[in-house]
Amino acid sequence: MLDDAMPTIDMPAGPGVLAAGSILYLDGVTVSFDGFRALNSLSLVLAPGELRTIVGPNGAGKTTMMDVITGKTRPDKGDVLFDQNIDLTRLDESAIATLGIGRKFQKPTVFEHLSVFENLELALKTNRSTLATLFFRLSGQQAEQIAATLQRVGLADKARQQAGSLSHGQKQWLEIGMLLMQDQRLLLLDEPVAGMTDAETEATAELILDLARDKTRSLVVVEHDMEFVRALGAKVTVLHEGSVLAEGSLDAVQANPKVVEVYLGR
Amino acid sequence: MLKLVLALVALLVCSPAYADDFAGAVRALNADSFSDKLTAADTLAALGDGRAAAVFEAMADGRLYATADGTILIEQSGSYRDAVSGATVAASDAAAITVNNRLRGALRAAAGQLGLLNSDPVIRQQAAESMLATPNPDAADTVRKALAAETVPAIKALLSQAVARLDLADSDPAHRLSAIAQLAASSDPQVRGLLQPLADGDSDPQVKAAAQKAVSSIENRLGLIGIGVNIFQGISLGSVLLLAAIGLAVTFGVMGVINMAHGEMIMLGAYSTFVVQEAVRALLPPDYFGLYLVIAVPVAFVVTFAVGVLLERTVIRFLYGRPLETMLATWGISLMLQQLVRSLFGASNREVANPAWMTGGIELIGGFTLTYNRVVIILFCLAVLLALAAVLRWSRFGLFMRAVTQNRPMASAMGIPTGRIDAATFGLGSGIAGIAGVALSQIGNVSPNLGQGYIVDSFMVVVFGGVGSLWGTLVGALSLGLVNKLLEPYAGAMLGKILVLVAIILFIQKRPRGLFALKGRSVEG
Amino acid sequence: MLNIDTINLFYGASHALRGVSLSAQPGRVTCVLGRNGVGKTSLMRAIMGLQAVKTGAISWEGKDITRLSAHDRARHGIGFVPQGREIFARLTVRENLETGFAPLPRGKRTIPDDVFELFPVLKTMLHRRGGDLSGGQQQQLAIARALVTRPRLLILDEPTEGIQPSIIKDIGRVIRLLADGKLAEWGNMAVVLVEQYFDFAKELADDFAVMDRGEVVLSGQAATMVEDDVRRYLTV
Amino acid sequence: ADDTIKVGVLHSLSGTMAISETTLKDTVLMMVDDLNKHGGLLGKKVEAVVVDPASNWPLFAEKARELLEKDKVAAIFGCWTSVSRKSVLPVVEQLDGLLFYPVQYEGEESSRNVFYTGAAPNQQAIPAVDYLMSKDGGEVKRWVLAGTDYVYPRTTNKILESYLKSKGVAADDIMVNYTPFGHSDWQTIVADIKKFASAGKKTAVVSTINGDANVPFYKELANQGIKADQIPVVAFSVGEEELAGIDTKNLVGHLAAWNYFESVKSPENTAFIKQWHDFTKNPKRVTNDPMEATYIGFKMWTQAVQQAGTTDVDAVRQAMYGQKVKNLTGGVAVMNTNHHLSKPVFIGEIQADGQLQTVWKTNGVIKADAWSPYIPESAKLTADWTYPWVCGNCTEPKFKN
Amino acid sequence: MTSFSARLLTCGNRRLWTGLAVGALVFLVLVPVLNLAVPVDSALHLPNYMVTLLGKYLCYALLALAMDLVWGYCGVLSLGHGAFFALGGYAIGMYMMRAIGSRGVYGNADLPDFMVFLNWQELPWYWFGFSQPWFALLMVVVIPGALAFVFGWLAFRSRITGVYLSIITQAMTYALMLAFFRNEMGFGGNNGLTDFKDIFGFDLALPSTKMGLYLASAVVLGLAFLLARFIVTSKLGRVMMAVRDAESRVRFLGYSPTAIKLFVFTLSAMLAGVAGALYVPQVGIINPSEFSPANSIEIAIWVAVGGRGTLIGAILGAFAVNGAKTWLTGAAPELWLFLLGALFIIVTLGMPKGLIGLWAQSKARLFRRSAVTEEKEARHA
Ligand SMILES: Nc1ncnc2c1ncn2[C@@H]1O[C@H](COP(=O)(O)OP(=O)(O)OP(=O)(O)O)[C@@H](O)[C@H]1O
Ligand SMILES: Nc1ncnc2c1ncn2[C@@H]1O[C@H](COP(=O)(O)OP(=O)(O)OP(=O)(O)O)[C@@H](O)[C@H]1O
Ligand SMILES: [Mg+2]
Ligand SMILES: [Mg+2]
Repeated sequence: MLDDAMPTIDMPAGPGVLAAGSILYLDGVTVSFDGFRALNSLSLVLAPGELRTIVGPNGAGKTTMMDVITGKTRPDKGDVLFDQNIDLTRLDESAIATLGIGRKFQKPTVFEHLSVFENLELALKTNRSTLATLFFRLSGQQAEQIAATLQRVGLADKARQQAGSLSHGQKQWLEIGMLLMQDQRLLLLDEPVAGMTDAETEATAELILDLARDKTRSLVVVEHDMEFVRALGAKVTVLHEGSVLAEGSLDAVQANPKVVEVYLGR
Repeated sequence: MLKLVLALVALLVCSPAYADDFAGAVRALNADSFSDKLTAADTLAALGDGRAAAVFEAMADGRLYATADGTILIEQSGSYRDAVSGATVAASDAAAITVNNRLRGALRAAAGQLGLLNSDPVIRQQAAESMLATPNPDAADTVRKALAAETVPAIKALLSQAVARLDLADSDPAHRLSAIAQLAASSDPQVRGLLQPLADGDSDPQVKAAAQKAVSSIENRLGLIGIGVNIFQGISLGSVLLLAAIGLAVTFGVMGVINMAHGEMIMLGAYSTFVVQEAVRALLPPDYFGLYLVIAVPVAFVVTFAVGVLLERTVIRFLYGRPLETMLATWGISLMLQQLVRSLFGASNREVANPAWMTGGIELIGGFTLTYNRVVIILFCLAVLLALAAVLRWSRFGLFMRAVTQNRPMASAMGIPTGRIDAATFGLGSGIAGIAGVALSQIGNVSPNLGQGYIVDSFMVVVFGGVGSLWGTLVGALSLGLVNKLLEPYAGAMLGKILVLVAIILFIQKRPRGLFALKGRSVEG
Repeated sequence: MLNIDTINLFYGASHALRGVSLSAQPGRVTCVLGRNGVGKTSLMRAIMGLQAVKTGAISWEGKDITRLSAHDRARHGIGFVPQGREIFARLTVRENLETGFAPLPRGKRTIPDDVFELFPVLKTMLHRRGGDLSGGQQQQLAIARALVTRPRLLILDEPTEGIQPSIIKDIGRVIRLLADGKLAEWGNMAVVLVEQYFDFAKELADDFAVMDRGEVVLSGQAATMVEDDVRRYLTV
Repeated sequence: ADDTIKVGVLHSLSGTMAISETTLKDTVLMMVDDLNKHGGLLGKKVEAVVVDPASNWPLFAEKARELLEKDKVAAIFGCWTSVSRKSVLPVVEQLDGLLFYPVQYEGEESSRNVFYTGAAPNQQAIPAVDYLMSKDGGEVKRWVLAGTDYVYPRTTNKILESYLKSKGVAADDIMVNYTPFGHSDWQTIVADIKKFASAGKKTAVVSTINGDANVPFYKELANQGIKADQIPVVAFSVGEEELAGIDTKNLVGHLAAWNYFESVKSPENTAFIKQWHDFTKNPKRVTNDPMEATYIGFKMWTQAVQQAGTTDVDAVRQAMYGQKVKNLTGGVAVMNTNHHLSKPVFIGEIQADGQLQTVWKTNGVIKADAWSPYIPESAKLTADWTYPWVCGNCTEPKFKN
Repeated sequence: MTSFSARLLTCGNRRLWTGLAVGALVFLVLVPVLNLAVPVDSALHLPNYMVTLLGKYLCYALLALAMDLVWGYCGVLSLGHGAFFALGGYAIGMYMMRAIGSRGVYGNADLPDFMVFLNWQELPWYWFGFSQPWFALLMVVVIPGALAFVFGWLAFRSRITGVYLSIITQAMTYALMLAFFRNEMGFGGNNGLTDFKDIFGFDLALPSTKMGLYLASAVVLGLAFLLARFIVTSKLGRVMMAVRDAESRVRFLGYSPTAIKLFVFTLSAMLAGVAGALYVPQVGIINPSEFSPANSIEIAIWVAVGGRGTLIGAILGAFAVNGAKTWLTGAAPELWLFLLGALFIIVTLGMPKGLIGLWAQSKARLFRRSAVTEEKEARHA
């Protein structure tokens, strides 16, 4: 009784055709703040199992797009569909997360007063209802899973430390770790390598490719680091002033004079 | 009373009485019992001596004194003169002649009637106004006479109104009818009161119908006026709430300190007012007494500013970033300040008088009195709010203040002296609470608990308006005041207040961050 | 010049800086490198005076500033671009910039035009609240804000984080110009730069220092720097 | 130790009620001081144990228990509000202590462990209304009963309503209004009173407004220009102490009904006022009715202890009945077997200096009714703690043989 | 449910169980023995009034525990918890009023005294049922729980947080206070409910009844502590703390902070109601001043003084502050506000983690623990 209602499944008539076969479908999404259009009729389709990188100038609307997908911001108009037919604009954050969409924030946000271990434990994929959480007991297998993740994000020796005392980069890693624990179908990563050394950037790219390999989950990665984007080797979408400016392989995009002008610079 | 009237009628006919009689009659006022005094007053009035008016007024005001040898003196702002000769005298042993309400009423009426016949139009006007305010059937003849003799149109109008009111009781239906016609345009509840018995059951059906019509038209007008009055009262209550909350809008709204000692700052301001008042009473001549309030404003500000700075430097600054701990500490401070004031000034209420320019009010239509102290407070509170808004918005200090409270370490790294700004900000908030205390001392009591009465309302206003928004505080306070006052006539004071609270609870559901909430990423942090 | 002499810094019981020494000279860019969590930010905060050091001394322009408060250091010409932007979220962009007037004498309280030339987006957003800006925009604002104080020592903690490539290039150019004293509004500046992005750092640095576990393990002039040695400390 | 007799002082020294109660604590201390100067009681020194129940009702009970059980006081002087008394009542009854309660209250109570030295409604409200209906009082025809919403005003107004009706006042001519504690915005209500009074009949306000709310009420009255000779206000909870906190220049002529005024001239009162000024070292401190009630209660208790030769509660209680103490205003107060006093009643007008000037007083004393005859259920009850009744609320005596 | 008891048994370590046993020994054995078995004139005798006093503190401690659960662990600072306490108290008070029967001063078996002299003709409908003890006991938890549920559902659903929530809870208790002050409400107005004679057939005037109430309070507190302990050591406890630190982040993990807060808030209100129900028969009066906002603030203060976010801390705080109040109002009636005020300031400045933190600090000094583990200690103690 205390739990949120299960997400309702909605069958919109119009966009159904294009949305067919997509895991994420954005069409004509517009968001404005006091008259300023942060997203301007943005459209984007993501196939299941796809890895997509998104770049674009500061303020292009990348983070806002993620806000819209995860239910943090309600679009003024436009369709946002998950898994072909679930209307995300009607659901709240926790319902969307339960559906299988996970997110890493641009500014790392972790639970500062909990330990690194506990942060991961909370992210662990389990029944989210209040009573189930109350009676939850960590199984041996789950503990191992956490330990493995700790290892993977390089925080094994900090497991008992409070997350608040981590350095900036360590928090980035912890966030990634939390994302891994959730085992979601769609992962949104906002600037995952900001503030990481080159070596760490490589490791992260490795990790992401790893996640994308078995095609069971889709990933959207936002990043300004071109080398990292290159390492991912995925299709690139360039956003500018709230809508798509260009789309294609990295090389194609880099050759686009408009992209060079507004984003890459000479 | 009848005797008095007869005497007055006689007065109009006969020549002025003799001075000796006057002196004797005045002396007789110092009788032992109230009824003897009443007789003496009647006798004096019967003499019809113009000097008697001053004696009556003085007596009604309790300014009539008798010396041990029976000389009667009139006191006027500290000096005494002989009631008969008018000579200024020293009065070391004079005792006030006591009066009671009945006597006081009779004296005022007598003075008023004498005043109607005075040669000074100002006095006549006053007398006519008081005659309107308290119609006195016994004085009917006098009023009629005075009306006949009157030349000044304004006074004439007043007197004819008064005559019309008296005519309502006339035995001739035609007179009654014309009186009703004259009074039907009035908006005075008293007139309605006078017409009501005619409307209820006048023997003459025509009069009855006319009275009923007049009553209902007056009632309509009174209803409209009533709404206006409610709105004024609402704004006035809102301004009190606002005044109490402005300081908190700084310490809590801007700084984020859950300042439970805010009420005590108001209290300190009120006590500063008290101290200034006592000093002015002791040091300046009585004519300058009204100035004390003007002096009290800066004094209260300085005192509470200093206390605020002291508290910030010794306690609060160690607690930034821990808002809930500040709640605990300021609660402790508030207990200590209450006890401090209790030890210094005693537990009971202190008297803070309204200066003359804030006493009373002007009677507007419909029996509504626009009281000066309310008007002054409304204006004062708007002035304070505007000044504060200007400081916050446009001054360098205001900018630094906001920067420091949003991100203290970064502000420091920008070169802003955070310690000084913090102290000054808390001081400012406290100082404003202090001057609010000056104003609030004018309408409420000054006691060690004074602050406790305002703290809940203040937080309610700031939060309802939206923390951090001065305009929110303004609109919040005024709307709470208005809603409260519009509900009160229907629901009563108690239920009205409950309903307002419930309304706040429900309203916040719609706007979880208050009326004037900031939106966007910047607040989600 | 800035001189840091064997400082030690603790968070509670954990020892974050262990006997760190470093110097930075006007006209030169000093780059601090190191993996996550080795203490770079802690060092910058110590220079700015936002974190007290337990032992050791910091002097600037010949004056011992170890015990000065942050705002006094700002008055002595130290400007700071923190990691994580630290924008005043509820001040407008203009007001954010104006906080930089605090250490300036009356006559100098203006926002240099060069700032807007460098970050044109700020000019169009002067009335937007700082907290509403996108991450990269905030980062630009943070740099601009530090420049308004006309620092003689500029501390930049990962200034390129979250910024689009074209502007990163601009920032690089400006840092160079600032260090060389080529911009009229600012004299010849000492720059301390924390950077993860090795190529960017290499291009700009005159001097460098590599940190590991709270210690400076490698330092010297950029010209003498051996890339592989440095890279060794940057890999896990 | 055995050479002292302890008395408890249970008055709030902090919180909302401190405004009124602190004075009574000082009064008891003064009386104790005086008693000790004159050789104490039964050859022993009397010691006052002061505690602060802080205007917190459960704390009253806790402190009363502590005084009786831990400090073993012989009697407690204390309480102001009815609810504090109600809170203490079970404690004193259970532990068989003695409480002297010095404040005017709504009646409807008679406990064998409490002596009520303040006025009952028939010693305050009824005479005041009688006065206002008289020629001297202005022959009032229309009544506003304004009070704070709690038991004392509710009960008093009920009694008054039924009394007024018995005197032929129509229901239309009575307006009843209740406000919350500490009500501070009186604009609407004062305007309503003016409106009610504009009906052409002489109108008066009977105020049972309590505590803090009075100051803003009177300020609003003054500012809206309500004069005592037009609409007099008679109050039962406003005395010299309260008036000291109000600027009374514009309130001259409004009334109060009490059993004591500081302005009443009598040798006892002069001595009492002097003693008070000396004790508080403040020549401006005023005296008031609850102080006199405390004075009478304390005197009666010392006399009863002396008469009984012990502080034993049963013996003292027995000795209390019929105990006489000279009123400060002349005449003699007598403790009746219903645990209430017979006292004179005064009506006074407020003066510019904050004093109350007697304009009317009873010829002799009035005996307090513990149970009001104007409340049907209460009219049946009798309070008499002596043989054959021995009961606070019975319809027939306990002993019938 | 077996998993529940298993979890319950394992939710604490050995130290916890020893602590609990010692507590039980002191409160359930030592106090009665010192009061009943030790002769009255012995120095060790515990006087009756101390038993009542301790009983009262136990109720306050239960209230503080309830508060700590929502505030300390979930970050919901309720400034209206006094209302739930008072409602529980009124529920049991109404039962005790009905139990007086015809023994009231007016001898009216159908109506309580205060209704008789205000001329009420019949019992209002909401008084029905309260003559049954089981119904009253049910209402002790149902009324506060229902109010908290409805209120919380409205508030948490609208994402009212922080000080906005605190202030509307304050508005709630303030409105209730004014409502209960109204004599028309039929709850005795300002005087509230008094003159209780007995509870469940036991004469309230008897020391043995008082001892029984005291023991009941101690047992209930112990059980409530175990329940709270079970919750905060569960994963839900950690989610609660996460909600406290970063509520919106919790949402993105798929938890519903609304449901979690509603659960804890309602449970806490029920515990507060139980505390009130144990309190009223012990002090013998319940009146609207229990609803006053200041009372609710004080509850938060007990918790903060003891140590927010630690269960023992909350209990300790309730005992410490109320003990200090009892002692100081008697020992220094004119100065106690200074002393109590100073205590609050000293605690906040000198002991940021409350009294319990002081203990942890001194222990840490002994063992030279790191700052981080120290904080964890404080949280889990
Ligand atoms: N609440 C708001 N009010 C006003 N403007 C806003 C608000 N939120 C976002 N914006 C504006 O919307 C635009 C898009 O912001 P967004 O954060 O989505 O950009 P981004 O693509 O993530 O940029 P970056 O690469 O810098 O992170 C920016 O120009 C920003 O200033
Ligand atoms: N407030 C703090 N409390 C306790 N420990 C801290 C705190 N801040 C940082 N630390 C610890 O100090 C060490 C150095 O942190 P610092 O932030 O200086 O690293 P950094 O080199 O800037 O890392 P990054 O590249 O990730 O920004 C880290 O191990 C971190 O866990
Ligand atoms: Mg972004
Ligand atoms: Mg760093």
